[in-house]
Amino acid sequence: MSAAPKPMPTFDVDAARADFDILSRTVYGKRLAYLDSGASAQKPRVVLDAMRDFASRDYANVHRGVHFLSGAATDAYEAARETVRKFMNAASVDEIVFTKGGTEAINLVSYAFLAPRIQPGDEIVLTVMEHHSNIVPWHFLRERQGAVLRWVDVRDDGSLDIEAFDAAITAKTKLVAVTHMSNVLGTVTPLKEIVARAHAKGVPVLADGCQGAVHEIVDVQALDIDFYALTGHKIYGPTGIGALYAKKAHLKAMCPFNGGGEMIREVSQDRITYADPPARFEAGTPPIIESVGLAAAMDYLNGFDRAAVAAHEHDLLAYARDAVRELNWLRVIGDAPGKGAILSFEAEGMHAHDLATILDREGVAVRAGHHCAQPLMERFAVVSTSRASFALYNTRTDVDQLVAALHKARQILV
Amino acid sequence: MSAAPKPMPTFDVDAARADFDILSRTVYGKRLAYLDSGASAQKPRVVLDAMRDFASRDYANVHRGVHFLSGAATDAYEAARETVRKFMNAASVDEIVFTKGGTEAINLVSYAFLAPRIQPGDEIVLTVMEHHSNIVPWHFLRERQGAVLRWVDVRDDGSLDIEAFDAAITAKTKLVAVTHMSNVLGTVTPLKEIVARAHAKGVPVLADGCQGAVHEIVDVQALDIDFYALTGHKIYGPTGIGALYAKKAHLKAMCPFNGGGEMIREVSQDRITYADPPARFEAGTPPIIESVGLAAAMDYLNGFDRAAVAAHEHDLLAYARDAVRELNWLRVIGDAPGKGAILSFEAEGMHAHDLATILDREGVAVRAGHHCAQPLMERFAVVSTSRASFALYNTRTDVDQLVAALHKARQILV
Amino acid sequence: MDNSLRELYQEVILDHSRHPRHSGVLANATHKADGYNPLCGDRVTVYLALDEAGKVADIKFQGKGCAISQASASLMTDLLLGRSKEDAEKLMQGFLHLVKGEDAAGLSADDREILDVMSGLSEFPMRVKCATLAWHTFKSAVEGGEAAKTE
Amino acid sequence: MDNSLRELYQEVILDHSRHPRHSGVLANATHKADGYNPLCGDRVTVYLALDEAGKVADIKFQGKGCAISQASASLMTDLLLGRSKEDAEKLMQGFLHLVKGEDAAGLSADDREILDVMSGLSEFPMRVKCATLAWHTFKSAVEGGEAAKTE
Ligand SMILES: Cc1ncc(COP(=O)(O)O)c(C=O)c1O
Ligand SMILES: Cc1ncc(COP(=O)(O)O)c(C=O)c1O
Repeated sequence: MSAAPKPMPTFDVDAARADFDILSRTVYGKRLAYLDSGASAQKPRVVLDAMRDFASRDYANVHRGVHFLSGAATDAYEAARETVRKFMNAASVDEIVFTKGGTEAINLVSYAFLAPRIQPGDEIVLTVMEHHSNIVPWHFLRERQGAVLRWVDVRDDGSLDIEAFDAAITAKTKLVAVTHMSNVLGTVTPLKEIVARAHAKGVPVLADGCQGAVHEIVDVQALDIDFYALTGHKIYGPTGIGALYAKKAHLKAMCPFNGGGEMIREVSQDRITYADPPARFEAGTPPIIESVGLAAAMDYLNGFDRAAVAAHEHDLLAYARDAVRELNWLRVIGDAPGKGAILSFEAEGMHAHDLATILDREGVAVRAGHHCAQPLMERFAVVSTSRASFALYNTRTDVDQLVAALHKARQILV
Repeated sequence: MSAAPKPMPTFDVDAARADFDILSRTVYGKRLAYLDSGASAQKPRVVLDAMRDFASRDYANVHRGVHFLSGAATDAYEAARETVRKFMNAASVDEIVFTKGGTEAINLVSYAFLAPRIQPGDEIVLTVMEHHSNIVPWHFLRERQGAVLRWVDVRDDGSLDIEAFDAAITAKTKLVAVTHMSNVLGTVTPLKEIVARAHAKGVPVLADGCQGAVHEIVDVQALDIDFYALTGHKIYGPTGIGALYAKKAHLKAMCPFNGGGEMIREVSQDRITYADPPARFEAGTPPIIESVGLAAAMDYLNGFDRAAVAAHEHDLLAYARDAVRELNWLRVIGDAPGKGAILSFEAEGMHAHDLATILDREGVAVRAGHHCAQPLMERFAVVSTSRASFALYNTRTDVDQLVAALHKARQILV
Repeated sequence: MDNSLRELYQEVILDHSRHPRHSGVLANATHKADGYNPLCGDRVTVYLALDEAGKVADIKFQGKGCAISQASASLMTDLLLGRSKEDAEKLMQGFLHLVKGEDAAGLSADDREILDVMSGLSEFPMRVKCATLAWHTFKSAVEGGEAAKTE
Repeated sequence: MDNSLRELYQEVILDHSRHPRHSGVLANATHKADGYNPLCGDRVTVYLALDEAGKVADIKFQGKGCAISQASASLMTDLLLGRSKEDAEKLMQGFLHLVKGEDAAGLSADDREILDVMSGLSEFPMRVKCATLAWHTFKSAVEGGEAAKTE
């Protein structure tokens, strides 16, 4: 008996689209071409169903209860933690901390890990393409504790120069904070190489995976990375939740961040001791219903052949890149090899906001502005850009609609 | 024509119960008597519907987009802020900061308002009945900055002695942090009087309204209070969201807490300026879907005659109090005049966890433990208590079921 | 093509945005303010020369931004030249009402006719702040020059 | 009345919890550890006297807690007296499997018969930690006395 040949990975985008009710709505009577998933992704019905079913059947507060619903809710919450662990291939669920989002995950590292270790003059290495969420927490340490920010430039095509990066890591470096995938350029950074270089100098690495976790396979053990932050709402999950992976040794050594219920061991009037990780970092009632939604979203995404989804997204990007290549009034910003499915551009004679307004009336949702990446805008000497970002549910029709709308905008504005 | 007499406030509990699907489920084949709303309330269908409808029709990220869905989402998010403003009768929406929950709301005050103002020896006045969420942030300031915690005792019946409270406020006091309603004793504190006494000495007041906002009418202007924290999940809303009211002058003077997108004005490599409140305190993507749920929950609650709901809850408490009065093996902890609908007790010869397990098998969900209020446990010399907490959807049948189950537990355990 | 778009980006607006009137620095300015819209990064600086009577003797602006914000600034400088502070304030209120689609009865018939080219904005609530940035900046210049912004 | 409840709170358990064996302080203890369950506040201290061969020559416990945790501690001390460290470790593993409703084949027939009174716990997963607190504390006493807890 001969084995059947392994089928080619396939991805049925029309079937996937049917999972998202919002995609079949119209705006101003036009078909919706939602090209703003980089800001936030839409949520499939299974995610919304999971949250609603849980909330209307098994809901209670977690952890401290011994009654049935409290047990059911605790089981659901901890099962979600296991789902996140598996999604990132962490060694242990104790290395997964639920947060309110990607921003809080990074702030947690800043407040609970780095701040107590920073002396004036200590350096933090980051790139000019970071999102404000991976910039501002480090500015705090500069303002409050005299840390020095060492900015690594990107090349003109948006790619990272690993040698320049390496050179920025010195004996004074206390942390490398780098995006896994730029939300403006689409650049995917060589995390494994970065971690190797940083570790060779004894420096821990935090990856901002808010975009990367959506489009790349994350394996924190293979990366040997110290911290990895992701957010629920970009990965087809709910708002109000994110997660931080951190190596157990780091978590154990970290001081608490928010104080409140669940994160203590014992409290008296004049003494306090703290719970072990991850509870130590989850003060108060956590995003319980959202954890169920996040797990459903990760299950949904992993229900596809991830390589096929990635191929689909890259195909869209290539198709869009080709379509705009012939528009000599349009300048694409970010063309790094292997980049993710994000297309940022400037259009001659058209301000990004005017352009976005006109695209909007054609049903095309793009983001216009600085995309919470002002240092990157400065680097490319622009005030703002327009950005089309692709998700698994986008199609070539979306791209065609975008290109047609670009032409209309030019008709009106130029 | 003579005016019709004003109808008595009425509250139809059976109609209300029908709004909560979970209440009609069974556990172990028994009718569910959910008496754990103090830990977290169940959510009516309108709340779950509002979130789901929004997420499947109008969802996008807020604020920075100019496209249709982004506008719709921003409108919904800011409308929710207005709903919260109205709910607390704040003067301006700019005084409402969305947080991830009640715990984060209090931590925000600790990190962004109090921490920069604390010198060693400065005092924070709080009561022994505070929840850990209104204790641990102040312990941080003790551990990290040498603040002194001044604990105000409660009387044996759980009531607050305003004179003792007043005496604890000195020239060294930098903040009064007090619960609006105790989650263990049910005690409702005289906030207006407390604020008057504290302000007479120039001291700002923070109220932990996580329980109070559910059962009392909150009017921050009438109270003249400085900070008021509430949480979504106890007020029939979703997890993952809470809100802080703070006077505009305080917010303006506060430093940022979490850093990230949306909370900045301008960021460059070596300079940063921050946005005005409330944006300054809402780093990253906020709990957008949850804000819609919270607004729906507040609308739901305010759709009732609040006085009638309060009367219903107080009736349940009185009914339960009477029922257990005759059980000479049961000691109620907390009997303050005017207290809210929470009944904590110790049962002779029965540990709270054993008791809760048995009640659970009878369909009765109560909380057992220290209720995140260890200093209060110490005050009443108990390790843990059992707690039945009542919400608008509870009935005398729930109480009867509780009392019957208590008898069964005694049969088994004693 | 969408009519409301045609109305928003009508020729007068585009012309103002491409060839802004009163653009540049005012050397003899008595008042000045910077405006900034953190949502899109648009900037405008408004320079004023107020005479003793509190009249706008001269006005100029410099800025970078979308067509709406540039056109609005250009139109504004055109309109404000020669006005008293009080008049300018009334004009501004009228303008704010107009772009939000509210009752702009406070505007004179002449002003209304000129500003009418911006009334299409009421269909684009997300762009109103682009149009009001220059006006808010003018106001803060008059009031002493704290940085203005629209968020 | 619920059968699984009757089984959980059967007479042997209640008797152990009301009249714990080996309760008190061990004056000549060679090892000692404190256990704490932060979820409910239950505490237990386990005192051990290990002889040169690594055998439990004497054992006592002191604690405050629910019927399950007290009974479990009492039963444990009964069983561990006279055992070698290795035996104790095996017994503990078997017990952990038993209360979780997993295969406890590692237990000898005699031990199994004694511990069987706690097998009802497998129906009460939220209470398993009450039963394992004393055992974890015993283990940390043997290993040198870091505070144990079950969360
Ligand atoms: C009085 C009180 N304060 C604070 C909290 C904490 O709020 P949250 O659960 O939203 O973090 C609670 C509930 O857990 C509470 O009852
Ligand atoms: C690269 C990157 N980092 C961080 C964030 C912030 O995450 P969150 O929106 O969950 O706070 C975003 C998105 O806004 C992002 O794109």
